[in-house]
Amino acid sequence: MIRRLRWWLIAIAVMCVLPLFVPLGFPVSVIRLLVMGSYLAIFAMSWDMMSGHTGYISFGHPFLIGLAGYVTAFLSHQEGFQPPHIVLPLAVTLPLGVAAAVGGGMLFFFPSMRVRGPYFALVSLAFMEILHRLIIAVRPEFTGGDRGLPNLPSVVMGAIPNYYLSLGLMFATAIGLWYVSRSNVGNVLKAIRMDEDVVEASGISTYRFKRFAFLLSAVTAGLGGVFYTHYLASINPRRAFSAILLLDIIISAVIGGMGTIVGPMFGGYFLTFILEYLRPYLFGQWRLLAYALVAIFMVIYKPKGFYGIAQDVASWFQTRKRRSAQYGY
Amino acid sequence: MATKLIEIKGLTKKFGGLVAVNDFSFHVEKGEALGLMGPNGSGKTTVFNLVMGDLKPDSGEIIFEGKDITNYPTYQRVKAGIARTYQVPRPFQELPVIEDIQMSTIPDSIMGSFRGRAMPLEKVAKIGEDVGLKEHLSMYPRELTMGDLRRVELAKALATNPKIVLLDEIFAGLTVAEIGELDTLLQQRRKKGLNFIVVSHDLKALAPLVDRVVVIHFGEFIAEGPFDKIVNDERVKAAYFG
Amino acid sequence: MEQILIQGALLSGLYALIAMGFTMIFGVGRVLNLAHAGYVMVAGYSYFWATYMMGLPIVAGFAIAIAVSTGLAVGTYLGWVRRFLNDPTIVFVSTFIFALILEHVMTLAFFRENINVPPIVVGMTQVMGCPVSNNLVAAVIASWACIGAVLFFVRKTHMGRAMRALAMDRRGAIISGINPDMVNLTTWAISGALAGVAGVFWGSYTFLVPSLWVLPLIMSFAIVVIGGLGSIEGTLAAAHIVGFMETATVLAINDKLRSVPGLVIMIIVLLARPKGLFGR
Amino acid sequence: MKKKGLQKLGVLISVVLALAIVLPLAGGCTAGAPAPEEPWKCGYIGALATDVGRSSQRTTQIAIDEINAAGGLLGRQIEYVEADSTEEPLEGVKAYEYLAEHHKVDFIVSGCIDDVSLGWMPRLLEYKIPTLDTWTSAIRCIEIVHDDYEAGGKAYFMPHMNDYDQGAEYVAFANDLLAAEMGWDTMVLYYEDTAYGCGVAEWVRDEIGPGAGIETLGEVCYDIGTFDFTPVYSKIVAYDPDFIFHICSVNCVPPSAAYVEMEIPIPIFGVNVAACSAEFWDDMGGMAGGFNATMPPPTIGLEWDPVSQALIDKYKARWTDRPIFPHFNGFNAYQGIYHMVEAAERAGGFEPLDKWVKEMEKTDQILWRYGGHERRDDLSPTGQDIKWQYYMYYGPDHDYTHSCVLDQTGEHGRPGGMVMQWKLEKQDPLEATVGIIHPERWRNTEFVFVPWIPEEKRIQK
Repeated sequence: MIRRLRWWLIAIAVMCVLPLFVPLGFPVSVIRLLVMGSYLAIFAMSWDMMSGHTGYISFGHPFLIGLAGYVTAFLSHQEGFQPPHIVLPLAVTLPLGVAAAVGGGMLFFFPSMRVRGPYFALVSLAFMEILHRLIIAVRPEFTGGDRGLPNLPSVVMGAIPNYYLSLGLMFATAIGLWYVSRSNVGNVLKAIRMDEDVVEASGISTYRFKRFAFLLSAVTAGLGGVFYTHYLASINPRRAFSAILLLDIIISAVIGGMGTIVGPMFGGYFLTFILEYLRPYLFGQWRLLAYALVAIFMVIYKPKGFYGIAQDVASWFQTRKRRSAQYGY
Repeated sequence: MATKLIEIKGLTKKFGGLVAVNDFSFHVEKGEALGLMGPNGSGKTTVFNLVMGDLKPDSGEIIFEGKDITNYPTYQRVKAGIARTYQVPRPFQELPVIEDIQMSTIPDSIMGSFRGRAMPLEKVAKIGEDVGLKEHLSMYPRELTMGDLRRVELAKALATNPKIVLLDEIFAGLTVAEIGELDTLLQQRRKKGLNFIVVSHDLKALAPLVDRVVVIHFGEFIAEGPFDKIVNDERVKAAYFG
Repeated sequence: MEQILIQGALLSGLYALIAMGFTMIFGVGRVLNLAHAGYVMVAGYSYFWATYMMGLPIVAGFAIAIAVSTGLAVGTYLGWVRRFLNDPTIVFVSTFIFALILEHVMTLAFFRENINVPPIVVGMTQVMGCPVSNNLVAAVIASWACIGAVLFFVRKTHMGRAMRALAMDRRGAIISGINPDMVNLTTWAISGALAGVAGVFWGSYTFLVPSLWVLPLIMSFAIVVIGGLGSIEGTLAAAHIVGFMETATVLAINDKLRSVPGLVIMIIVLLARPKGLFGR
Repeated sequence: MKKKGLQKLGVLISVVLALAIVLPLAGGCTAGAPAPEEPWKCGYIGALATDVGRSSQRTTQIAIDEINAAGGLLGRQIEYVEADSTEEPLEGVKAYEYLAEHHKVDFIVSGCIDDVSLGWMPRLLEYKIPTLDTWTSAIRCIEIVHDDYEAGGKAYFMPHMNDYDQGAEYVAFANDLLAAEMGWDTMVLYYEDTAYGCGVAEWVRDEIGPGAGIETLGEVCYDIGTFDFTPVYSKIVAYDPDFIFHICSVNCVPPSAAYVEMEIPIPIFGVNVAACSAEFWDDMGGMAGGFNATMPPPTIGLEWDPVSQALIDKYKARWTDRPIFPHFNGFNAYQGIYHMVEAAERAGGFEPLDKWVKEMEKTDQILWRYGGHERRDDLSPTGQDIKWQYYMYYGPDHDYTHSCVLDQTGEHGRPGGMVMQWKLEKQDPLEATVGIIHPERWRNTEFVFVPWIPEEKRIQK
């Protein structure tokens, strides 16, 4: 077990000691970026669990994240849950937010899995758009309308505590999902992406496995969503259901390598960094344009993402003989 | 009745206005190998899809070992003991052969899969070797010939530990030598008690393999009986050549 | 009530025009081109640039808008979509990013402020006591003309028959000597030209803003899914269902819920009858 | 062969990307802590693809250049850095963090819209960086400043009126012009569904009856995504009011264009932010004639005080692309930066925050019509200079903490509105051809009705 986890342990160790260098001049801005990166990595991995593994491309992941965020936000914000003005402690609202993501996902997304391919993407996008509209239109005094709910309580304050919080969440999510992905369950899910009928014909209930993948995805999206909302300490519909967040999630997963967990995790950090890295050099819209161009280039020329590149590199050193040796045949 | 392994009664399937299978009935005795014959487009594959549950019949029932499985989803039929191969092989493109075969042995439960109750690779390799894939186990599907792909299909079907295997056009596109090998292999399996339904329009390859033949034409039952008798049947000739 | 009928009919005509190009590409190539609404947006800007900023006549504005959107569509197809026709996910994601790229480029060129396109036909008419803009009526007449032309093309010409053949049975069509690449290219070009016409009218009906593509895209989704992806007749019918529902919602309930009824119908249709109301 | 090539490409890409991530880390490390002789840093955050964003971005640059040319702040130069919020709340938070953490800026000027500002407010409370918000007037921001004053809200200043103050201004305008001069007494409140629209509408709704004696026949609220205004105007026409009171800030062109295209036979007044922009004529596709807008004093179509005129000259000399003329938030940003810098000069820097805030709250600036910063009665044709603009920030005891009193009468009473109107024909293709129609003392053009308003709907008095 330790042997299989050794790379994770090294990564955790490296990430954990980073803040110790802050007094020595390590920039806090990088710590902040890593927090943002961690949350994007969580969302990308969550997306990957559902879409990268099973091939049901979700265009509505912000639905889950936003739902979780909104539930915890309007239960915990200063003016309280209107009209009785009850302000619940975070310890209560956070689990409720996750539960909302799971419940919403199971009620709305999961039945949509009856349709495949682009259809599923459309349905999930439609759910996101409907929730967006409802939050603006129905009882705006309850959801804050399009102004949103500002000034939410924070779980922890400051860059470094938030860094450890997000890192803990990220690694818990990553190792958990990675473990699932590496297990037979992960293999079945990837096989579902390749050919769902054949998996059925192997005597496996794809429904059962998809539901499990979906549950994991919703739980992690909800977890990420509630902590992310309280980290940003405000929520509004344009941010929660923005095409930018949706695209960030999908692109991180795609350029990282779909169906690999490690890839999307890397993709999340990469995207956060590349966007910030470009900021001083490219003015405003040029930066977003450059980012979109990089993304489309990656999607077209390297559909397998960084993970695929890494595999290519590895295969330089690994001939087919070595590959057979791996299986003993 | 106990001798009937699988029984199909009055199966009907329509695609829009087209009646693909019309009131079609047949059965397979225990220990029997059945040939399902018919010209191209006569509905053979549709019958397989109906038996496997890939399609839902408009009417009719499918009874397996005395149980009505008409409303079972595909995976439950597989668990009950029916397996199939596809006319056009459908391997998992991103998996090496051995993992592809192992996929069929993964238990249908989340917790079970975590505990690694899939068949160990050595045993999977044995199944692969049995169908003659010894050298190909670590290859990817894109590196294999059509004959090998059909073997993979067969190995995958056998790995589910079935009582009956539905072989869809298993000889199509193979060389004579390959057909011979596959034939031998299937014969061996039969001796161990495995049942087959073989779909083929290649009469020669069918001949040594099957005990009995059912002929389907435009989705309708035409004739049944031993192979020799069938090939001389007027209606069958009419269906094939007329 | 009269207003719902009139407005609904007019809105539906425009929706049908936008959704038409979208559905043709899916019908023939089995891929979804999410950049389609991006072409609509760029065409609107091209028309505004040509007619208002350059002072060219309206006809030239139309020609430029159609040329630009057709060029974009053909460029998308030849650029990369052609290589990924068997991988809808990549087409899906990459065209979505491409639409975003178009938005960024337009933002850089024209900024993010709303721009009003002067109406092509000025004035208002009272129909059954409701004010109706002549411009919108002209837009809808033009839409129907374009739709009619496309229907004629698809049914009566050789290339149109090849498109239908390819949509119905890909392998069969290829065996009978149809060059799928050429047919696909033609489809993309026609779809781009439709987006061009739609862009001019949509722009003059609403206003120009670089994020203009989002709403037409979502509504096109809903329409083509309800009508059955790839079915032109279905698209026409569904455009009217969505158009009327939307107008009714805006007028009777809350204009913030504008896109909701269409999406709800889409979800219901998808789950109950995934092929759409008119899909084969 | 081809595969090998691809693999090489892959390795190349990964190396480049790895460098791309590592390099900024290394760069950040070498930056180190700022030495005392290093320049002050001013961060600008706003949407750089919008007119309002660019207005304040550019006037911020002008102000800083001027201050630097005059020797800087306490002998140190000011360095300008910017971060684009792209009008996305999430990007806004990232941009704010970037300014605060990466550049460690000393103060921030913002040109963000409401929900973006509300998005980074929690970061403001955390970093406590002096921030000047030049665009949003959201009362929610002011509420946060008021409620969390000690927690860090005090670092926030708004150099213009908040929603409610603006609402009061519009009520006053309705009283002065519409009720008193025109003799109208019924209206429809027509506003966009945004934080700003609802905020101002709330005030106008409560005050316009008692304040101006105008009866509100009905209210029409529309979504900013609305693209067909036919039903909206149908509803309004059905009420048959004397005039329409329109409040919009985000999407003003579509409803205005629909008003012209439909030839609505009812005069329209109110807040129309787009109409205050010099590009309004072109954005409307040439249909802007007759539009009017109520707005704070620094506006197009006016003769300027020397300070503002100098700013405009510098602006026009430096930039020729859109917006060719700064929006009013540009003027606020320019003045606001001077307030901040002068307060810092008095307080000896931006640290400690309390001291700076105290000094900032003491800001008490009058801009004279003829003399600029000084009263110059001799330059005035009437022999008496006029108080043109009055800047004073409400203190922590006031409900509107740190938003600004912009009172051009200078009497500390209610602020008065100023109304500009676009001429029916645009005369100069480069210059905005607009005039001021209200208040009386700055009127330089006569109010005209658009031709399709029927005679009986015009002035009733």
